[in-house]
Amino acid sequence: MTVVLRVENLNKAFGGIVVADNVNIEISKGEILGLIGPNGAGKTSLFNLISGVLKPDSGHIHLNGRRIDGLPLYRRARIGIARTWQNMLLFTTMTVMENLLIAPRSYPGESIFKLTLARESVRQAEVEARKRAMQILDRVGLAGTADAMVTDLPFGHQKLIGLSRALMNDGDLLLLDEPMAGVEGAAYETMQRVVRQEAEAGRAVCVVEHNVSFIKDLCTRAVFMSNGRILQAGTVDELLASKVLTDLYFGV
Amino acid sequence: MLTYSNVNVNYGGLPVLRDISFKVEEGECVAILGHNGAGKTTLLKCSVGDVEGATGAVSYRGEPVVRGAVFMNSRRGIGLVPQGHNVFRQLTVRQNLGVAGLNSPGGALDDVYRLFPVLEQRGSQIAGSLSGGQQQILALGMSLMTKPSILLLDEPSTGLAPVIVNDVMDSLRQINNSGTTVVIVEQNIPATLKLASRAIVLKAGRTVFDGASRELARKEDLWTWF
Amino acid sequence: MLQQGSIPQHKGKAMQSKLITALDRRRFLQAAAAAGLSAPLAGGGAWAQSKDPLKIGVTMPLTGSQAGYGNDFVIGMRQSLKDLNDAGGVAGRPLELIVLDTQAEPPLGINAMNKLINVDKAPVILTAWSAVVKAQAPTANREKVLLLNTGANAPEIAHLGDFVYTLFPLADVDITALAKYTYEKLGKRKAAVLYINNDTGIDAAKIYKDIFEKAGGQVVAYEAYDPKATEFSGMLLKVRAANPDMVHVHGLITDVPMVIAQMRQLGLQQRISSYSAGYNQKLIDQLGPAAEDFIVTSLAPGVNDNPKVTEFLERWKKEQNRAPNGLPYIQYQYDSVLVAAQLYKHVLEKKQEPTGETMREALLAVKEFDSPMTGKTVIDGHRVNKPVFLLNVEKGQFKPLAKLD
Amino acid sequence: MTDPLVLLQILWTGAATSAIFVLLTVAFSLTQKVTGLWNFAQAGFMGIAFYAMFYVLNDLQMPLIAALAAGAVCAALAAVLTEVIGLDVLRARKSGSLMFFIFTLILAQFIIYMLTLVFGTEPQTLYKSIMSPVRIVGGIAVSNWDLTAVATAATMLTLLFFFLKTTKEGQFLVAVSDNAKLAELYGISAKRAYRVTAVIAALFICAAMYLTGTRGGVTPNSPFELVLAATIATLLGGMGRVFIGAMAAVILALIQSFSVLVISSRWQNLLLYGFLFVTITLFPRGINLPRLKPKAAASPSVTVGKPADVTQGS
Amino acid sequence: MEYILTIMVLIAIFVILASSYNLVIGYGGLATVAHPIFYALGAYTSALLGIHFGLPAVVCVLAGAIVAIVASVLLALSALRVAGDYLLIASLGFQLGLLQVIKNFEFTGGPGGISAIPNTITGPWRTPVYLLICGSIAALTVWLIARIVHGPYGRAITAMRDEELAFSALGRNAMTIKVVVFAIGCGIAGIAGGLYAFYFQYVSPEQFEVLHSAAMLTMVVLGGMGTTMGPVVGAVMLIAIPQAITFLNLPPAVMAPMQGIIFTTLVMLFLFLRPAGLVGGLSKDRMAGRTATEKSSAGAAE
Repeated sequence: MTVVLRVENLNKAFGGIVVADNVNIEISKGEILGLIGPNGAGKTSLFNLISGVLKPDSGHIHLNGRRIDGLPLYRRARIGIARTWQNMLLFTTMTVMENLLIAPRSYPGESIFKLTLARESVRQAEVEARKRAMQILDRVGLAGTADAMVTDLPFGHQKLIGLSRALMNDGDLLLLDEPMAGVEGAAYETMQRVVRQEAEAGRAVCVVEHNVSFIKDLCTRAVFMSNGRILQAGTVDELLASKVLTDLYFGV
Repeated sequence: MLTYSNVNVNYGGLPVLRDISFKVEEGECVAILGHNGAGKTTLLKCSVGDVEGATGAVSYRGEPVVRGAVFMNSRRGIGLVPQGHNVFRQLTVRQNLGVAGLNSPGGALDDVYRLFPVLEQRGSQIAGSLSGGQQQILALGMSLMTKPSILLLDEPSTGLAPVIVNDVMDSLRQINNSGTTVVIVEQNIPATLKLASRAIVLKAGRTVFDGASRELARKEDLWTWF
Repeated sequence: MLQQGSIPQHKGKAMQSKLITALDRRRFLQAAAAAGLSAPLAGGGAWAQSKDPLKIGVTMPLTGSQAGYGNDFVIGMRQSLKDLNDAGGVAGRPLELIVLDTQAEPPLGINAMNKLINVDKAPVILTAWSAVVKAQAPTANREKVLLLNTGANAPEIAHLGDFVYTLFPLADVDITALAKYTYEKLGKRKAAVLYINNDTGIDAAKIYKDIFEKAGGQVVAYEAYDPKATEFSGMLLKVRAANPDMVHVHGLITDVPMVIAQMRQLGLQQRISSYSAGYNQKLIDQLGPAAEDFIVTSLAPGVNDNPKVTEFLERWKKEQNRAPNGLPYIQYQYDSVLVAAQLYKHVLEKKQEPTGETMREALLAVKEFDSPMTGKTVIDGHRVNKPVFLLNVEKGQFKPLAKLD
Repeated sequence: MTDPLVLLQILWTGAATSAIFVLLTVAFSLTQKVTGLWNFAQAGFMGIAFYAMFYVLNDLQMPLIAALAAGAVCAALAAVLTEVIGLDVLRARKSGSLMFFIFTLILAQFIIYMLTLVFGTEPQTLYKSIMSPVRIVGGIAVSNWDLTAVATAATMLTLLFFFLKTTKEGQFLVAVSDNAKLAELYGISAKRAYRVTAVIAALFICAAMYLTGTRGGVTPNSPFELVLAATIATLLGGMGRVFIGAMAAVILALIQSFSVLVISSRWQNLLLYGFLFVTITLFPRGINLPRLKPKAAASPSVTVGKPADVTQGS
Repeated sequence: MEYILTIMVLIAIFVILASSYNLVIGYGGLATVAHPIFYALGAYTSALLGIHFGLPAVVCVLAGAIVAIVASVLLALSALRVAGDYLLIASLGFQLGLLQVIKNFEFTGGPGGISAIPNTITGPWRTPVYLLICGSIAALTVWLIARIVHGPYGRAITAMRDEELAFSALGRNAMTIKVVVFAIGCGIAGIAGGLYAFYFQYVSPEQFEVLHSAAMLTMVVLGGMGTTMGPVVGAVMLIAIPQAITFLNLPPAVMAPMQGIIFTTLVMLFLFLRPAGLVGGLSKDRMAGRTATEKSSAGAAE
């Protein structure tokens, strides 16, 4: 299997609080890695370190063998890191379609020069992006809402839009931060299906999730984090069966 | 003492609390558990009237909690220690305690110092420069300065070293034993269940369990709740 | 009659003229009432309605920091207007002042001027304040409307174009005289020049410096201050260190008293001079004994030199219950309306249509104008020359010091 | 130029005249600290304070004490009304900072136009004379005005210091300025704190306008310049540090005074604005003066829960 | 009639200014108050080039725009690193400082300004022709900005303003967008300056004081921030209302303050009754942050 993401000896601390303590992770093509652990364990911080929101204090991050820890946030997205956010961070004054159209890795409409000098290529890219966006919306069953304001959608659907927006980035790594929080019913099913499809299509996926059944259903492998440290890695069942972890979590 | 009846809260289409009803009795120690986004913080905020657009009723000692004026509820004896080491960062430890106790004549400073000697030692230190654990203890101490009848804590152990967590929990036990009602929201379930006799578990804004802590431990489907 | 030929043409020009005439009439009535004209108007009502008034545009600061002067300027003009109209107007037609506010700000000056040209169709406009005149000049030249300066003194005004003339002597007249007098008669050798950093100050200060140095003196401190400044200590201490024997402060009545007060409080005892803007009782009120020996220029004869001025002042006091701000300026305002009337007279006598161009021709043709308050006005290219009067504060009053020709 | 007497004189006069600047900076900076707002409406309150005093002194011919009382009461009333009718509403709506900016600025303009309508635009002084007796102390001219100014500023600063330090109400302000949300949890009403702050700011403004109006002419427009200067000093002092802001005001005034020795006085303002621009781009948190307690500053500051919203652990 | 046309020229110029300011502050979310200084740079540059080099007006105006763009990029690179209140104050310092420089240099005419700007169009049709030019440029500006903000570029701007972090994490460079938006807005203001200079043939520093940014801001907010037609409506109203009031023939001592009072009262009323502006429609008070619901939903997940 090809390793997509490799994190080596990553460290990060805010003042006295350690959010990443010598973290090492590898995720391969087609794999869905679950990241579990109590609040404040450093799961979201790890996502932020990988995607470039935070700069590590030390350690390396490689994507497809290329070292990326020095790159700014937006460069990392362009070379193939797509992510969702715990709070979704949708563009709230825009429609569903517009939210998605921002997200392709290549977006010639961002350049005022291309807009004026290469109108045709911009138009072409636009048409393609729309097509892709419709396909993705179709997959999550929300094609009908393309022109609705995102804020008008129910919460579960907004979550799906968050996912769809990330999917517009066709890179190799997909980071999902609590995709299921607040999601129920049909949206839950859809989310699960789409994430699985993405992995099958060859993406490396990493999920932070408290919903253990979701992790159990999807992930082949999971790591358990606490206080910025990876305490144990293994299959989900192994982790759940681990007395140490259960005690740590529930102390029962 | 503290009663929730049919409390519902929505944030931009997302139901955060759904039909929450429960009662906290005088002198009880209740743990509220649940994963991120389950609505625990919102639940606590409702008891000081800090949630816009909440429906249903929250009452304290038979009187409804005043909406939108947190300071009035605080003066009535509802003490909330919010999440994230909330202290006045630019003031010294002593000033922090002083400010917190301004509205409660008589002063509880001696009690607080007895409970947390570290606060007396660090009296002149700027609160923002304390360690996270010390800040949490300070926040706790500040809350005690208001002489609350009921103390609500939002994840007091977050970011604390395990040794300190034990200290905090011990202090809470003492506080509870001295007659103050305690409601604690926690992620650190083992430590909390040792402290609290009763647990309420929230999942996606709903109460999925309300009963004795010991019972909770016996539940088979524990993992699915978190 | 002579002028009748011009009226129908004027009237029939545009659709809106009716509305504008109505507006004008209303404004005229108001203006008349304001100027205390109501009594004679009742008597002369017949001609006032039968013949269109001759319009004189006026743009002055009626609000803003210079309003104290601007409003009094207009009162001076209205007195002149009343006297003219009481005497039957020009060729049987009354004169009318159309006054618009500039707040002494250039953009508003342009705006007001546009309105006077386009809405009111005034062929001659009286204006003042250097920055405003400068701003209005291109419009005057372009629209071919005669712009007459009645109070600004920036030397640059002499070079603003074919339609911009001054009735008021520019700074080179009085400042030159003052600087020379300071060196020759007062025997001062080291002068400090403090000036407000705007059109009023910059050029005048330059002239003072040039003339004083040419005469053989030395300017030991030369400092500009911001028009909005209220704090001058640093600058004044610099002056103190330079140890001049005379200080010329070229600023406005809003700031000169503050400069002098702070100067005296810092222990600077040198004699101080300023120009005609300082010729204001308010300054003495604010400074008390500290104003003693303060020299100002005046470009018009005072009470002692001209009985008409006494008369004018008494009338003013009777009507306004106070003394005017900046008397010598106001004398020019009185005379300026007379000049405009004389231009109208000349144009109408030649059976011409009063336009900016004919008015300008009239100005150049008549050349010499009766000016009861300020002495004869002789248009010398784009300048005028008048005798310069120096006044000195003695025992809390401005007293004549010298008359320089 | 290097005559020490001249330098001393600049130092004294500069320091004395900075009193106005100091009082206004404290008013502005305290408001900013407690409410978190750049309250440009203070320009309007300045005008109200001045013209109230002017009216009482000149039209009613009443004694100074009555004038000062009227100035303070009117300014305080205006400030509190602004809080209650305007700012509270915007706060409740959770308006953006631009809204507050426009509102306070437009309100200031509104007040200034009102004052223009009533009092005209001529510069007015509180008393007819702007001269104040001078004595020479060791070769340095010291005017009564200088002494009044220094004494007023020193007294008011001291009072404020002890008010904030020792009184209950003062401690409330400190708490609210540190963390309004948290203060509410300890029974402190943020709204009340905002109003108390408005009153205190009005007192400082009134004192400053008394000093301004006895030194030179004031027009309805002059407060705009003053509030701008206060903004700059507040920024240079670093937001939320009222007394350092006051120091910054003195230092700025002195720099301006001394700068005349080396540059032409007409460039003085540029110096001020240049300072503003450079400071804000290079030190957006204000210039960090060495702390009096180096130990406290050196110890590691913990930023739990602070490192941006996104970093909160899951 | 001529007078009305002159007012309309002024309105057209302010439509250009308000629209470009709206691009920066309304769409771009960049809270600066330095807009008048770019207007000034355009005006001064074209005036000076016109006087000293006799270049054709079109060249002068374009040069003015270029100078404004260069200055805006300089400001952007130093000040856009800071945000919110800080940007506001930094831009204030830039505005005041640069204006002070203009006031103190001789070649700019100092505080008195420049008055001998050559007249480019003569004859009775001068004002109508200018109105045509300014009006067309105003229309072009509105159209151009509408195009920018409604196309793929505008989508990027909106997204950037809505949620900068998510925007960057999708691979978009927020800083570039900010600088470009700022430069376009300021360049257009520079053009407005050039038009002003050639029409009125006079420029002086007072016309570009910082209070004018309050006026422009008011136009934008009153009309509707972040809408295409809002600034147009705002500019028309804010120029026309005071002009209309002058026709009331109030005594001058009452007129000026009355104008101001009516004006500020209107603005405050709109601020409270229609925070989204006259054209704002249903869009919310979203200028400098998110709305209440958005904010709390962000915090909803505890």
